[in-house]
Amino acid sequence: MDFSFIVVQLISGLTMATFLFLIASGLTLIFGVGKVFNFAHGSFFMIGAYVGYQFSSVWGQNFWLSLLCGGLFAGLLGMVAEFFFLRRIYGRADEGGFQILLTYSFILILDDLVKLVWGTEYKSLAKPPALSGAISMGGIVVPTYNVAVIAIGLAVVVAAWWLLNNTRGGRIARASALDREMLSVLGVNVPMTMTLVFGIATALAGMTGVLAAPLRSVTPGAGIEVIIDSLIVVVLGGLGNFWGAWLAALLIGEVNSFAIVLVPKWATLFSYLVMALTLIFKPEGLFAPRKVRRV
Amino acid sequence: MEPIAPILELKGLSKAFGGLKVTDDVSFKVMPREISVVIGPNGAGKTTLFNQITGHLRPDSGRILFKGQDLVGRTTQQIVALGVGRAFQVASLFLGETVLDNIRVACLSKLDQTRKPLRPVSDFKRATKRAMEILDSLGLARYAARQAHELAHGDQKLLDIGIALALEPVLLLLDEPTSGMSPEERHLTRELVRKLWKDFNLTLIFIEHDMDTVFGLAQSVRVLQSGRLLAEGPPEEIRKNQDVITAYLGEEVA
Amino acid sequence: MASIRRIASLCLLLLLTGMLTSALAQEKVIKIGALYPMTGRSGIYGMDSVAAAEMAAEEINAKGGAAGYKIQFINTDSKAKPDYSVTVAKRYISDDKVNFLFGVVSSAVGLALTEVSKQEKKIFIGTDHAATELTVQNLQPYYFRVSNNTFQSMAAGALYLKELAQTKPWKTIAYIGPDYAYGHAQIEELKFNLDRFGVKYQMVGEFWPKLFESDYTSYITSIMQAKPDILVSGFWGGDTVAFIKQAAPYGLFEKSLYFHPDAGGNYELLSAMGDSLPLGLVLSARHHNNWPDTAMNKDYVSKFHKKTGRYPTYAAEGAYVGVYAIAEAVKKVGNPDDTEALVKALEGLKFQQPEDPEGFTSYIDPASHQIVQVQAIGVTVPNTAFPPATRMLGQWKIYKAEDLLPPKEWAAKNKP
Amino acid sequence: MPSKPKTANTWYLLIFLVLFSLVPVLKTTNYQMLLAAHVLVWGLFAVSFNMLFGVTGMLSFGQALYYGMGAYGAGLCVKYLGQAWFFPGMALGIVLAAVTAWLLGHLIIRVSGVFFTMLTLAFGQLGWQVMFKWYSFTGGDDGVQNIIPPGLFSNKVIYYYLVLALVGASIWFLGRLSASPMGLILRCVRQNPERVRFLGRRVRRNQQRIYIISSLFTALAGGLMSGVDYSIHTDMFYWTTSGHVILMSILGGIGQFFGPLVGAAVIVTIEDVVGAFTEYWSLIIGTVMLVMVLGLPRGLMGEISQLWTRLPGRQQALTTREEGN
Repeated sequence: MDFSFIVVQLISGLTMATFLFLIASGLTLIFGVGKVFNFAHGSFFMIGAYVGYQFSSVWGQNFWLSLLCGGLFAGLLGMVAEFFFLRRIYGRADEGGFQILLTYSFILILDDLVKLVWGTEYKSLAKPPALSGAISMGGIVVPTYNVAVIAIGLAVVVAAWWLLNNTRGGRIARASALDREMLSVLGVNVPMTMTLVFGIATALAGMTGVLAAPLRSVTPGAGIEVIIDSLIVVVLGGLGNFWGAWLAALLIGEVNSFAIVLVPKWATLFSYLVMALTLIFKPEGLFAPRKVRRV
Repeated sequence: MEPIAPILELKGLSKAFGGLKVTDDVSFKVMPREISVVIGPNGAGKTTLFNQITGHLRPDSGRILFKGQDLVGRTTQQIVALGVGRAFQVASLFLGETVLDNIRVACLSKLDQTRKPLRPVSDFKRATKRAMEILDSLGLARYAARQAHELAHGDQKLLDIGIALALEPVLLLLDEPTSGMSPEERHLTRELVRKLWKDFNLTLIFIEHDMDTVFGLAQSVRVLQSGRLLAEGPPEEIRKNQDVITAYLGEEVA
Repeated sequence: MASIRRIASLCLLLLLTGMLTSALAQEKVIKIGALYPMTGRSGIYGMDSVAAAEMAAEEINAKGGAAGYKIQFINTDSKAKPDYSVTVAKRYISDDKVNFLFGVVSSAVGLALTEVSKQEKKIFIGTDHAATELTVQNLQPYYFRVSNNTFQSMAAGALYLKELAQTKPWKTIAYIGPDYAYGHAQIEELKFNLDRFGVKYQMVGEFWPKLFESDYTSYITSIMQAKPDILVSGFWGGDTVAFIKQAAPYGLFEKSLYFHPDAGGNYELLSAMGDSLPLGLVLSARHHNNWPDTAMNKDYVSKFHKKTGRYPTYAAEGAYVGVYAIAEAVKKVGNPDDTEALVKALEGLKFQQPEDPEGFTSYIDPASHQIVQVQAIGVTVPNTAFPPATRMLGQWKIYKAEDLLPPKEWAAKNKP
Repeated sequence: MPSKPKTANTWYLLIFLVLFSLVPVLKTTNYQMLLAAHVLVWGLFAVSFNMLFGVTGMLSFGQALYYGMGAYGAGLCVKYLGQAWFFPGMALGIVLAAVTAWLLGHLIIRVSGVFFTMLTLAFGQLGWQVMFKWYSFTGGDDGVQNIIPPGLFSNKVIYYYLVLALVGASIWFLGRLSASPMGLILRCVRQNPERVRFLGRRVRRNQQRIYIISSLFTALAGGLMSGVDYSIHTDMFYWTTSGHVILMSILGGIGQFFGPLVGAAVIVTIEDVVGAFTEYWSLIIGTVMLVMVLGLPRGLMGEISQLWTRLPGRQQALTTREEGN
């Protein structure tokens, strides 16, 4: 394995990690703030991709506009789902089970709605022409689009960091993870915060859907396919831990990337192995949130 | 005659969270059959002290001797088995079970019968009889078939004490037994506790804010402030103690 | 108690529907119970198959049916799940009284259903699942397959590679395919056929992404490091689309010849890729919309397009042919109920199909119950006759049907 | 779970046994018996799952692991050793499941709540991936076919009665268990683990115990299923199988001992009916789920028993009985 190959493989891992992170970050945000586990997160990813397809391929709009609209639509849908449905089960006994069921029902319903609207044929979305080439440097070739994806992923990390630390909204989001009651005493509208966070997270998922579409095929059933991988990242990073999710995505991306080279026959086992091994030693994940109840 | 050994002895107990000392070099002895009260302002470390005695928190240093055995490092389960019982500030019940079963599960635990998988609970006559006796002495027998969550607040606190009693403790820790009660209820509870103390041969330590209860029930008083033992002695002495008055009682008097 | 009553009433409802359908069955019909997936990744194949099967049934019924029997076609979404499909198949046989089990995209479902077919002695016509063992080691008397299996595709593929070596010498091969039975079978069969035809090759890598993998970047860079002359691919559906889209900007297809002889040339891929499908890829499929250039094929494709508004994937043609095979067999026997006679009629059944080139007629091999068909392998070229696809296959190479059937050594090698 | 007067549960069990034992007699098609067998097996799976979730408060998302182990124990033994090994294989699967539950329990019962759920999911998926990848031994996603119970039991009616007997006995046992001191302490663990510790009981030890018991009966369900369907698939290990059983339990009512069984019956029936008449089954099942979760939080059995206790005459009877105490 020569040096340039290692670099290439590292970058490949980074591309994978970016997509993992972009989906998982929303999932972990929702969990961190509202203690809600959104099993349907992948479905918002899928909806985003389809809306992006509608704008870009059917209506011939610019890719970036489609990206925006896909994100917006998924975000709005997410807020509707939270406001009209999820909110009604907060605080119920055994809420966890009901969350899983309710969001699972979203998956089933959204899957069929997508089929009703767009059919089962594979849809496809073209890259923006400016990003269709590849960057080549000293024997290292990386598609421009992949570089853009990695850059967008980094931008999201930086933006999230800034937002969480320097804005009132960010502080509220962080604080509400710690103590819902305290915040409502302080006059913060906690339910509205939750709806907003849900909207932001699902919008992120929707945008990621559009972003991923030129590299994949847009098909029904994508919601269920991406959720388990994202889940691994979220659990590994410590549920509700934004930075943990980022590092876990990097870990999974790079481990996979090199497992493919070194032990191609067993590569698909590695995500699960990494997760199982980590959890045996650190059952709360690599970066546990503050309050973990051990029994 | 041999001198009577203390049933509980704290020796230099200390515990800190971060930089904050919540228990600061606390030492005292409680004699068998004593009714002792721990008072102090909010945040003085009273409940934290209980948590250390019952193995919920591990002290940073010091020893807790119960009947001569050190409790530090033992699990709650072991401590309970040795004969330390506890009722909580907020009644800690099994809200979805009947009042009877709340006590009965404790009786079954005491009899070590909670692993029996085949016979229905009602078949366990000894535990059931014992549970009904306890309910009787608490005056809760008529609610036996009710769900615990249907009980009034005061009765829930009694039920909590009942669960502790079912484990046949030698030493019972009560965390604010009368909190949230009306003056009449407090009075009744006070008398009930005294009766239980007699009937069940208990040594009692309780945390309390209500001064009528403190001075009407306790034989000895310990005052905690910022984790430190400020004063200890019979109620009359404490009532006159200048430090205590300024630090704590003073506020109430004023 | 009330819940039990509710169950009881539900059961009653079930019973009633069962009775109703059996009352309808009094008419002279051939009942076909199909199990195509209508949801998820393989939903498109199910949709196309059902449309084509219904099309065939309409055509046959319009001509008065087969031996006076009308064809009645029912489908239940198999969800591509074997256990669920087995349950439905049993309902088909026991309640709906179907004459034939039919369809199936996934080989796992096919393997589960052939077992039901064997136990219940009900003929199962396989139309679109490719696992070779169904007509080799798992063959049972009531199973017939009317589309090529992976072995046939791989035999054709091996012959293609053999010819290629004469014009454009190559040495090394790498393989990438989904990490499940279908992916593994293809490369085993290709290797066997390469050896059988005396082709020398060197394997420089095998890569096993999971089925429905979304990110192939790391696989692509690994393959490029291995620098194979030929990259054999065993994907199907959306996985092919994702792989090609992600690999193209790396220039993989300029460095290695992309060779995908089983499902690579399927129409849904050509249509989903549009302009982003590179030229010069070597692909094949079990039916092509633009080959053979016969009246029958053109007619079939245009009728399908008229019915559904889209061009068919290869799965559709399998279903179309399957319904015709049933009709032909019933015509020979005279009724759809004499299973043993129908088995005899299907064995060796020979009839013209859309994918038959001039001068060849497909037939069912009596020994293996496998249809014997010509296989055509092509190269992607610009062609906008079948929009939204902008590339179709061309520069065809045709392989004789008889050369492609699994030989005895293969069966011996794979004894259960 | 309020402890019902024991007679009620006994009656339910009797009605259940009688109803299901009549199926082979009253059925008009073999398929109805197959459906009934599915209800039985899923019912056992759901009831054993609910011993974890509804009773002890441990939401496991990985019970499919044990279900699969039971099924593959029987299936692989038949595949490699022959038909006669069906029952020994099933027993082997059950023992393996219990041992695995014991081992895994040590690793995953260290955490509670959603962490526990995620850990069970993680290990369940690991198990699925191993079975899926270990193609040469397990048959991968192609599964194992032709698993026919030996001798007399190859007769479907006899096998059905065997399933009924084993499921009935298991449910009887689990019912007894949930009314016993052990069941009581488990319910207490769910409601107030802290207090259980103050009873001098070990919370984790009790959780571990029920985790093993639940897994054992889950494996039995899996083993029985292999003989009902004659084939097994790696799907049985997949997380959706665990999800399915959660759905059944909540739909039927996790607060009721027989709730999950009713849930299983409803889901199996809905899937069959809806699947038969529309391809948009996922939309319909999704909507039903949505409505159930929002409108009937106690599940079918829970709402019914709620209605039952609210009947005016009944209310009076309850009060008088309490006063009589």
